[in-house]
Amino acid sequence: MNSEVIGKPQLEQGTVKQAADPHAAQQPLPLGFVRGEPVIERPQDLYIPPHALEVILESFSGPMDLLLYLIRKQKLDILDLPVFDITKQYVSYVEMMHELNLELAADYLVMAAMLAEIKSRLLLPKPAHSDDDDELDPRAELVRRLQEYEAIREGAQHLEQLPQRGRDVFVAHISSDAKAQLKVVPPEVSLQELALAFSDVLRQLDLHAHHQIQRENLSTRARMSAVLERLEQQRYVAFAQLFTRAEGRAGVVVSFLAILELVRESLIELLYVDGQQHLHVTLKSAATVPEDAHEAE
Amino acid sequence: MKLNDQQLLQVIEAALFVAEQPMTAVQLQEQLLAAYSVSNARIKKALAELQQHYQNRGVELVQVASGYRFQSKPEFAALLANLWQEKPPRYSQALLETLALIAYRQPITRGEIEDVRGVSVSSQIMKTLQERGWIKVVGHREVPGRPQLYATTKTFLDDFNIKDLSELPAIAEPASATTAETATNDRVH
Amino acid sequence: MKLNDQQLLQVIEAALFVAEQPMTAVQLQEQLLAAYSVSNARIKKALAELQQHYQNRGVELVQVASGYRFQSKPEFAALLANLWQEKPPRYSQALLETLALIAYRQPITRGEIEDVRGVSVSSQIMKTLQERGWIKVVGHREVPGRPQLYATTKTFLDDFNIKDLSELPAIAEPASATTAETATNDRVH
Repeated sequence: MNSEVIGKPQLEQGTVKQAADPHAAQQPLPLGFVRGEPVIERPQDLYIPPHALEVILESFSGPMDLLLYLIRKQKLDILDLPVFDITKQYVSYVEMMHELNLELAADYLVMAAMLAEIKSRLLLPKPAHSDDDDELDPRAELVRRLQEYEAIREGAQHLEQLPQRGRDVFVAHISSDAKAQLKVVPPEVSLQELALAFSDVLRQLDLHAHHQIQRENLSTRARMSAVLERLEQQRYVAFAQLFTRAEGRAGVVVSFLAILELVRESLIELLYVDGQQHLHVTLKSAATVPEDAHEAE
Repeated sequence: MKLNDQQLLQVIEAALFVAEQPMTAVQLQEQLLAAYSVSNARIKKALAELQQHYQNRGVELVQVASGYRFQSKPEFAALLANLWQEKPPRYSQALLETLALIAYRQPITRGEIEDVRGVSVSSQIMKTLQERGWIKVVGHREVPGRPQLYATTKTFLDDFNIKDLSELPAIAEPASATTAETATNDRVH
Repeated sequence: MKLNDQQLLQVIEAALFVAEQPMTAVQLQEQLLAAYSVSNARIKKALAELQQHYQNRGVELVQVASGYRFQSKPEFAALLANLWQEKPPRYSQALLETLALIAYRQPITRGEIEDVRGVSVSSQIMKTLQERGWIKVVGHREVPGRPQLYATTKTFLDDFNIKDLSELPAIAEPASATTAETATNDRVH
C-alpha cells in the first residue's frame, strides 16, 4: 500500500461524502482524530489546540483549498474576494504552519505572497481613465483560479461518489471447464500468400540463378505427381490407362507430356511386361528392385 | 448450425460470467459466436433481456467502457466486503483532485495540474494513478521541455462504472483565462 | 437489523458470483453474514432456491467438495472455449516458400527445393507440412540416395479451396526475364 492511500488518522467510515467537502458540512462531523480524540470542526477562530493543528492543516489539500475554506467559512462570494480579511487570516495560518515546520509551507508561502501583492495593488490609486474595471482588477486572476479549483474539487467529489469497482461493486467471475477444451488451431495460409511466396522464390532465382530454371506448364507437373502416385499404388500400369478420354485432347496432351518428362527425369520407365501385349509404365526402381510392400490391388 | 433465442441468451450469459474482461456485443459476435452467424441485433436483444432479468437479482449486467459485465449490486458492498481481508483502498483528497483534473481537463500536463491546485503534485500520486491503470501519457505539449500530456484510460472508465467521459457528472467550465492561454485549450471533447 | 428472504437470497447470490473460491453454507453464515444472525436452515433454503432458479440458465449453482459455486453449463464448454482461443501464429516465410515450390514445381525433392531457395530446408518444415496433410511423398528420384519426391495432397486443395492445381494463381515472370518467348510459359492455361 502506498502513501497516497490514506491509512493513518482516518475520517470515520460513513462520513466520506461529507468529509470530502468539508466546506459544505454544516453539522459537526469528526474531521479527524488526534490521539484518539475526534476533531469535530475546523477552527472557528485562530485558537487551535496545538496538537490538533497539524491534523487540521493536513486536511487541506493545498493553498487553494485553504483559501477556499476561508472564503466559504465567512459565507462570502468568491467573486467579491475580500482580499484584506482573507490575506490576514491566510497569513496567520501560514505562520502557524511555519512554526510547526510543516513541509507544505512553501506552496502556501507562494499564495501568501500573491495575496499580499493583490492587496498592495488594490491600495494603489486607480488610473484616471480606465474603461474596463474587470480587466484591471488585480483579483481577477485569483478569482478565476479559485473558480477553476472549486470546479475541480467538485469533480473530485463526483469521482469519489461514483460506484467504484472493488469498493462499491465487485465483478462477477465464475469458473468454467471450457478452457480444457481449447484446441490447437494451425495457422491459416491464403492462396495469395502461397502465390506471393512462389513469386518471391522466382524473384530470388531471377537475381541469383540467371533463369536457369525451366518453366513448365503447371498442369504437367501436377500430372507428373498423379502418375507417380498411381505407380506407388500399382506397380505396373498399362500406358493407355494413364489417359482419360473424358479429359479430351488437352488432357491427353498433358498426360503425355507428364509421362515424357518423368521418363526424361528417369523417374519411370516404359516396358513390356512378360506375357502382356501392351506397353506398361512402372516406377524406375520397381522395375529392378521389387517393392512388394507398395503393391496394392 | 443454429442457436435458438434461449440458447443464445444462455451462452451469452455464461460467457459474460466466465470472461475475464467485459465483452462488447461485437466481441460476443466475432469471438464467442464465430461459428454461427448471429446478427448484432439478436445479440443486443439478448443483452437487453439479460439486463432485464437481473434487475431483481444480487448481481446486475452493466455496460462500461470496454463492454458488458456482471457485477454485484452496490447496495451489497458493505456485506460483500466481508469476503476479503483487505479493505478497499481509500484515496487522499490530493489524489482525487489530481485524477479529477486529468479526467475533466484532459489532456493536461503536470504543470497545469499544479497551477490549478496551487501545490506541487507528488510523484507518488502520479505513480499510484498509473499503477491503477487510470491515467496514461498520450503525448507531449510542444512547449519548452515538451511536458507529458496525461489522459484517463478505458480502465478508469471501467473502474468508475461509466461508458465514456460524457457520463461524468458535469462541473463548471473553466473561466476564460486572462493570462494562462493554454489552460482552456484542452477541454474534453 | 434483519434481512428478508429476498435480500438474503440476493446477497448470497452476489457473494457466490464474486467470491474467488467456492463457499460453504457455514462460511456464508460466519463470514458474509457475520453481522446478522441468519440460521443455517435459511441459508440452505436460499441455496436450494438459487439452484432451482439457475436450472434453465447459462450457468448453474453446484456443490463441490469445498462448497457452492457457480459454473458454466457443461454443454456450452465448446463454445465458451472460443473466449480463450488465441489467433494462431503465422507460418515462416521459409515454410511458405517450401510449400509454394512443392505446389508449383511438384514432384520435387528436398534437394531441388534447397537448390532453388539457396538454403537448406529444415526437417521441421517438412514435418509440419506433412502433419498438416498438405504434402506427401509420391516416389523417389532415381539418383544416388534415391531422394523422396514430394507433391501436394487433396487436403491441400481442400484447405486452399481449389479443385485442382490449375487453379493456383498464375505467377508473373520476373520483370527481367529477357527472352520474350518464355514469358507466358509459366501461366496456368
